[in-house]
Amino acid sequence: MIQQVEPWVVLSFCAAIFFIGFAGVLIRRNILVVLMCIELMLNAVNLTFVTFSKELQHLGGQMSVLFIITVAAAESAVGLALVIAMFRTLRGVDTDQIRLLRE
Amino acid sequence: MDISPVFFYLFAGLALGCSLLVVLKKNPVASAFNLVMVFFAFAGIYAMLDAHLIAALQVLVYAGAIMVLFLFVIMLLNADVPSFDLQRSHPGARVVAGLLCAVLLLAFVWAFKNSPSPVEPGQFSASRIEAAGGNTRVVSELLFSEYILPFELTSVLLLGAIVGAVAIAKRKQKVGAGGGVK
Amino acid sequence: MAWLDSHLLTTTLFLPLVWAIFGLMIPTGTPGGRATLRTWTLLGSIATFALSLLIYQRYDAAGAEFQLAEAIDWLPALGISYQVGMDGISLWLFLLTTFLMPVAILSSYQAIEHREREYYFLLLFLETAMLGAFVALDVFLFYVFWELLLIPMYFLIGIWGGKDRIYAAMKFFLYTLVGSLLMLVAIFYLAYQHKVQFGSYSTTLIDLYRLRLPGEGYASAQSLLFLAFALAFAIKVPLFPLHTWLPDAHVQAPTAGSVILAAVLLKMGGYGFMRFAFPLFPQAVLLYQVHFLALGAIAIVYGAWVAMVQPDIKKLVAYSSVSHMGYVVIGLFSLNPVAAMGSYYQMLNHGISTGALFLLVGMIYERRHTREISAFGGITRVMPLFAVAFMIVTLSSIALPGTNGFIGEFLILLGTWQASRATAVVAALGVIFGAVYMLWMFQRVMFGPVNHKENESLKDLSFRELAVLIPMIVAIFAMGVFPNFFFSKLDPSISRFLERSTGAALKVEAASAPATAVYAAKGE
Amino acid sequence: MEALTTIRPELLTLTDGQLQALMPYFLVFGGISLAIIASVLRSLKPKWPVFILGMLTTIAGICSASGLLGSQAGSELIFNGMMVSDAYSNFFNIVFLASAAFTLLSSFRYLDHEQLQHPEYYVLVLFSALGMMLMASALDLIVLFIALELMSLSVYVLVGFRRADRRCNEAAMKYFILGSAASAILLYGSALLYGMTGSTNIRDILAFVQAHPQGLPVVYVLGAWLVLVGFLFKVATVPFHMWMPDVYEGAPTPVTGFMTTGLKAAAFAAFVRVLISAGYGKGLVTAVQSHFHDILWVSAVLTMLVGNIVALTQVNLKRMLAYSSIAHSGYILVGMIAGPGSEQGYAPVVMYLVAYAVMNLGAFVVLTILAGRDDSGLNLQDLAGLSRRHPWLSFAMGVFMFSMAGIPPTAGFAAKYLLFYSAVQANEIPLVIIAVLCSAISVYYYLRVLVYIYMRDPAGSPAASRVSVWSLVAVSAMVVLTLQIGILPAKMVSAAKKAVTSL
Amino acid sequence: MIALIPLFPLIGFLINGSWYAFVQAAPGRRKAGSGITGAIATMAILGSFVVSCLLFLQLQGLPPESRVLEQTLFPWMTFAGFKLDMAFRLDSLSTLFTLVVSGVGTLIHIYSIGYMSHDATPGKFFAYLNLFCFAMLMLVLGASLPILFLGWEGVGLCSYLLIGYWYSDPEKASAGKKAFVVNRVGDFGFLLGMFLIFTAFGTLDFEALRSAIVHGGHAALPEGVAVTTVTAICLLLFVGCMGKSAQIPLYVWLPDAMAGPTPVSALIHAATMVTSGIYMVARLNFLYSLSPTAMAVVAAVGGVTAFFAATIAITQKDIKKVLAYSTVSQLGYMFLACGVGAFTAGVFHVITHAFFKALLFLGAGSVIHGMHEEQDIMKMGGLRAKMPVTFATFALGWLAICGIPPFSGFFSKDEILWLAFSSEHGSVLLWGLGALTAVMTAFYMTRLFTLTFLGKPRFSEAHGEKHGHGHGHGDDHSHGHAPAGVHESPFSMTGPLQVLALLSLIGGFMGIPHMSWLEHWLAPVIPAHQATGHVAAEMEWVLMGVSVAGAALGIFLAIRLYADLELPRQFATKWAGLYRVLFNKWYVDELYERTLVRPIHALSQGLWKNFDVAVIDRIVLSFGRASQWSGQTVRTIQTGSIQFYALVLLIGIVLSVGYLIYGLA
Repeated sequence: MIQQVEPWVVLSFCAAIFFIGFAGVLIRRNILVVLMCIELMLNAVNLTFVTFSKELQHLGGQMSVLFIITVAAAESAVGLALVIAMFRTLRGVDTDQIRLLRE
Repeated sequence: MDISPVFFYLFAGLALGCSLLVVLKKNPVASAFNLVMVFFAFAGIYAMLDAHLIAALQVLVYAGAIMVLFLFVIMLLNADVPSFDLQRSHPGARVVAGLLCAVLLLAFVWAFKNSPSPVEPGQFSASRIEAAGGNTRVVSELLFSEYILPFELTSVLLLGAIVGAVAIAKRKQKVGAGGGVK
Repeated sequence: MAWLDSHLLTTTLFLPLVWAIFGLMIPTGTPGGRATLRTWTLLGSIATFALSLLIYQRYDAAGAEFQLAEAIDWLPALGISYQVGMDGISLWLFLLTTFLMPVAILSSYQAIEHREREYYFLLLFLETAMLGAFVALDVFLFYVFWELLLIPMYFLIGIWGGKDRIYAAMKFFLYTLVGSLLMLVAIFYLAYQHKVQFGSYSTTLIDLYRLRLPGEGYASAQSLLFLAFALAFAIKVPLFPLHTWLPDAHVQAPTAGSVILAAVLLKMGGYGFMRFAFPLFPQAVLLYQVHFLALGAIAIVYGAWVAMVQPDIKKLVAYSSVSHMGYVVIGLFSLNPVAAMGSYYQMLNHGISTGALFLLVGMIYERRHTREISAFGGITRVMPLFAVAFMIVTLSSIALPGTNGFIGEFLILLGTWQASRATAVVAALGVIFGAVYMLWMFQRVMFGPVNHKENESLKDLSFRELAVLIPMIVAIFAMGVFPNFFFSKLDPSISRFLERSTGAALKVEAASAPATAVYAAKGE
Repeated sequence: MEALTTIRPELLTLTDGQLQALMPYFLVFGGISLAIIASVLRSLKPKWPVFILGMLTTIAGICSASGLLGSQAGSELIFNGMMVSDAYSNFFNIVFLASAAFTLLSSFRYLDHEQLQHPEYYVLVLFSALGMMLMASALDLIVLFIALELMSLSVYVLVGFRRADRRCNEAAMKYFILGSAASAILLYGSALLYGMTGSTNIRDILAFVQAHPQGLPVVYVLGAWLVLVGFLFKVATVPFHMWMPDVYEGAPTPVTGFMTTGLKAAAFAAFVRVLISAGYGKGLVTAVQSHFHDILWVSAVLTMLVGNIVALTQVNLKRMLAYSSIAHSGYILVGMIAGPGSEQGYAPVVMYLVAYAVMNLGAFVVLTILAGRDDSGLNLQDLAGLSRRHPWLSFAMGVFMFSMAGIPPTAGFAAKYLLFYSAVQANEIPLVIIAVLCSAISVYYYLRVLVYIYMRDPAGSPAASRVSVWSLVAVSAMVVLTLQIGILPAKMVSAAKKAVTSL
Repeated sequence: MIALIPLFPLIGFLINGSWYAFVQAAPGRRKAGSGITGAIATMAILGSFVVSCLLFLQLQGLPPESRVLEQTLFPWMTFAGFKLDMAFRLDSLSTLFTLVVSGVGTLIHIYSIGYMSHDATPGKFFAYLNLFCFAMLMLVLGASLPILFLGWEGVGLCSYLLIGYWYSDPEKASAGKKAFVVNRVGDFGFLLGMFLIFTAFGTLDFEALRSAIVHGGHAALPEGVAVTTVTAICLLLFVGCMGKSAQIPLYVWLPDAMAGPTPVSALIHAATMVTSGIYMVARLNFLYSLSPTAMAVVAAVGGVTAFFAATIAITQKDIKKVLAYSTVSQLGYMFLACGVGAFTAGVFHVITHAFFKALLFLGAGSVIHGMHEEQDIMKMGGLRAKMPVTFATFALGWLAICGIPPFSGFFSKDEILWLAFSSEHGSVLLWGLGALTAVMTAFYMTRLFTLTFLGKPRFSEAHGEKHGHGHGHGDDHSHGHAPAGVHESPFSMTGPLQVLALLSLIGGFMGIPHMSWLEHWLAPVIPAHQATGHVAAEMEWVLMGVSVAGAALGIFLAIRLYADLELPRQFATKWAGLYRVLFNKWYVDELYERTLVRPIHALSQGLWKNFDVAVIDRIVLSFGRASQWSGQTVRTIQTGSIQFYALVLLIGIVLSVGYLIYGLA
């Protein structure tokens, strides 16, 4: 039984979540889910900060997380507002629908 | 790191699985619920890492506020469209995206494993934080002293976001002429 | 007056531009207004010419290298300054420009019927830019003027040009610009080298002359920098095979544009070689001497041949420019005083004679609205005065002794013969073909019966047109008979040019430059 | 075990100097607050008070920032060193506020015509300007992130401001999603930097880098790189440029103008700070330094190539200017690469940003005037014969186009030669040669605009355009500035130099 | 003083030229009449003649070795490394030429007043004529090669202008152009020769050149100059002579040049301009005598040209063409003389030829004028009665050219033949060629004379109504009076004929063998010919007899043959091939057309269309096209899909991170 979790394991876990989120942005057509995946990425970042904060015995990381959470909230608010506006004109939330602007 | 491997792996496994489901589930509501699970799992890990305030905020803000907002919007829009469950994008793109992410992940894992932190541990050891009145207290004190600027800025940001969200999402209204100034 | 004395060049330089800005304020709604505008513009150019005569009078050939010099810091951090000055090489091209400008303006009176305000503004703007390029003593300043003059020329071709004017304007602009951009990089490199060698950035020409750059082999700094400069100048000259912008630009440009283009803009190439490329990179010049001699010789014959079969008079003249400017190139690259003097003189000649040719073509175009050779024939009978003028200019173009053209070609060939006999032989072939295409064209346009009804009623030259042509014709003969009048102010400058272009190189390889060495021994 | 000192009293007060240094920010935020109040006042039906308020705010901000620029000797660290007020930040504050001011000037009539006259517009422009200002003065990655988000969120909304327009929505959505993803990447990089250096303060990070000359852990390099990617995204260099053309095309014209100038300048301003703090050219071990250099080099080349080449094929002016904006990012990147190696440092970058802001803003003001309903009528053919209808606008457009093409005597030329000059000093000669060749390509499409304006005859009857005094003032000011910087660049160069030396 | 000689015609040119340009040429003012302009022009050239005579007398008064007058007007091209003055030098050689040019020129000017009386633009004509005299005098007076070249090209220009004087006829305009271009080919050689001289000797001044080579009356190679260089110089300069003096292979322009007005043919294409080649060779005799090879080439070309042109002359029907080929032939003689070292004889022949050929041409002009522009001798005959003065004077010229003693042609031709045989450069072959040519000359000249003046008229009296070609092109050259019969020309034309006839008669006496005044006179410039040791002196008399007999034979044959036209016609059909070849001038024009003109034209066309436009310009444009194409290609990756954009972003990150890790690992 391992008594300790190595920091790199935690960090790798964060990276995994981060890239799962990123992959979600890449492969999901539903904009709402894309927004969720971005939240996922931000969460991974938060955890990274906290992990480092713990490891370094430095509270800067935790402080950062506080702000990031707030910013994420603001961001989702704006993002969802945009989704609503878009839905009003397009009647849909499919990313493939928004390909008017190209080339 | 002095955290319990069992609980860590439990939460981590939960988070990983749920986040995969977020990406893979067709139904956005299902994705949203899985996301909530991820948030909870994260909250647990935060708590294990002695970030108690953050663990609480994670539940409050993320799981409580943001996800509710999401669900609210899903419900708001879902009413109109019958087939809200969208296909995922092109299969080729999916494979490429997955592959590239996996490669990157491997690179990062390799990097994490091979770079020990070169920094001496700082003054905020768990015991000293305890002595100073606990995580929440210390964090709050920092928030209003060293971190006063970002704190104030987030409030500005929130104000801006509110104005923006209102401007973009409000119902169409009659536009008054600029008038007066030519 | 004292102020004018110390700022004579700058005053002359910017007079046209300032004058033109005032011209913009003249309302051109009425015919009277338009006439006022034209007169105003003409007066401006004449005033500039008068000032340039004052410059001529002040310039002392025996004096310092650069006279009437002015220097103001422009961008001291980079060693860039506003520095102008005059030597013999600048002097005559400067005068050529100011001399041609009234002629060009006068020739536009009837040809330009719309948007006159912009037109005359651009012409005077162009004059400032051209004059600036000829007196700039800071490489960077030169570059600024060099690019600046693209703007008015671009619009002159693009707005008042012929059918394919836009294509031609674009091609002209891009072609010239692409060539000069690498020069800009080279200028920066030189300034940087000055910092390395002397501790401060500088783009002042005289400072840069002191640079010692490695010059061994094709990959050396001198070689590459020379190529960067030479590309810009060779395009402007234009040297075969970089000449294809010229026929288009010439054919499409309005008459005054063609005149300026041929008479002054092409000279910038030659001037650039003399002022910058040669003195800065003497070893590279030796390195590329053979190549450029060959290209120049090819240009001469090639230009003449292609000119021969052109159906359009302007295009023919354009290709003849390629041929004539080939002489300039071989003359310069022969690197001896006779050829250098000839080259410089040839530039002036080409300015006068090709300029006059374009004026003549413009005059007949205004009457017939075509430039096809086949649309003419027997014009001598209906326009005898025109025929006389055309004949004289044609003769100048084919370098008949007694006209200006001869002096240039003779000296170039004589000098080139010392440097490279093969080049001289090929170039001398141009003498034959030059006569062929010009006289053949002349014959088809001016001789024979009047085959086209439209040509029966053509009016002979008007008083205004005579006023345009007579200065040119006088110049043709004056330059042909009294070249020494010009040489006397040029001689020290040309010697200095050669000293710089060969002196350093000679020290390095005294043995392997026999042509120059032998010549220098014999010349004295 | 000694106790933690969490509250340091000196952090709770501001000195006079700090207060003064914060003046521009206070002024702008005060203006924002007043504007919000004014816009929610029901009784205030006409919207011009908000507009006037916005103008006054920006002008006040410019005045105080330029006052600081003149008076401030060194740099003033504020709020525990999280932000700094120095010549650099004040210089950029002027740029941002001026950019905002001219955007407002050109927007007023535009919004009337588009029936978009909402007061939020002005508030959001001010918000994003505030974000930009903070970006240029932030010394902490977290502050930087918040400022970036403040700017971005406002701009997302501005881009989608014409809510009923599909294209507008689409642009906003694309921008939002990609922008958020890029922010997340930037943030992740910050987290890694924090983990490796123990601080989010960029001066501390630099100190850390310089304290470890023997090398840094891989994670540090990755983190630094991810932060840079975040900025490369914002400034749109290849391959992070994909969003830009679509967003520029879809956004309302004055907003596009604002983005190309303010947003780009802000991104670069912060980019320079971060690049320095990451140790680029200032302490990175050679291997890492050369790798960063190589990647940036390739990116710069690709950016210049793609931007210019694709711009060649565009017929919509906004889209063309978007690609041209990408190309210009490439040139600036050349300056960034050359910065450490040249005597000029990053001054050419700053200078270029100013010049680019001036000429681009000018061009967009002209486009704003010319744009028809829903930003139609901005294709090349619509400009045919413009010189007959609007000689002054045509002339102005000519100046801006020549400036962007880098033809003397314009600001674009001055900026370009400064940039290339410094790159030559840094011995980046192949890069410079590619850059000049690319700029030669660019001449074609800039001149094509003039071809339509000056050399083609108008096709059909043109739509009535809305020339307002405000717009004309803006255009004229830009023309004068473009020519002035072009002819007498020395002052601007020394200002830029002063700005970067305070870094 | 010397400068006055060319100055007078120049002034005449300027007066007449401006008169033409600003008065006559003005539309609606077609002032005919050659009186005033002709008088001005004649006065001008007469002035030159008078000055020439005065200077000649002045020279005569000087001791032989210092018979040189110099005048430097102004420095022409002078700068570091090069010096060239606008300077004139009058010595015994050039004074002869100035006398001939201005003297014969004066006569022809007078003649032209009559001949051109009905021309529309006499001002132009006389301006050109004066300009020609000016250039020709510059040519002979120039103190250095470039000034000689100035005149050389100047006379070429006038030749061009005057050949194409009736420019409305495309053929005449073409003839002018052809003359100029062919001359340019010669000038090409001339220029190169000059350059080589400059390289070898460092000067272009005749006197300086001479003093570099001639020391104590003996020509010797200076240090550092190889014989081959001298040979090359001489040959290159001789190429110039080939062009100007119409030698094989550049003679083709001269027959065509007959398109010009007849006085022009007389002055330019017979008496003066075409002899400038001989002048130059004589002027540089010291140089030529250094190179036996060059001498041989000159002699051979001269001899062959003489013979070759004579063969063509036999069959020509155009009176002026016959004379033209005769001129080519006679010029060949002169070069033959120069080539064998008999420069004096060459110059002698130049002078006599100037007299009698001018006479012949002017006579022919008189005939043409009287026949209303008819030039075909087959349509003449029996003019003896109609035009007695012309007949008489023409007969004198005929006898002179045939070499019948004591007419001038006899002396000069005989001296050439004798020296061709006896000089160290000569040979029997050359002599044979010359003698044969003499016979043929006598033959074709007699043919011409017989067909024109003797026998019965082969034209109707009303012939005058039918205007020949070369006449009646609109206003250019129309007769003012009603068509009348064939008539004798006015005195202004016959007067000069009579003077020239007299000169043809007595001109030969200046060079009577063994007591030649000419040889003495020219001695300072052309060293007296060395005694001919290897041939017996009696041979001279034998050869003289042979050549006179040959001439007589030729005359006799021709008179017999052309008394009745049937006989030549039979010959022509019997030797049809040969006749055709001769009649078509050995197809040389066609040869040039096929081998040079057309290929170059086709090549140019090809270069323009298939190289300049299709290759060079296409390469230039392909840069633009390539950019455009790649732009079109690259823009397609801008698919508009968010996911794709994000993917590109990811790819960018993967690649850069990969590169970083690769670098660090």
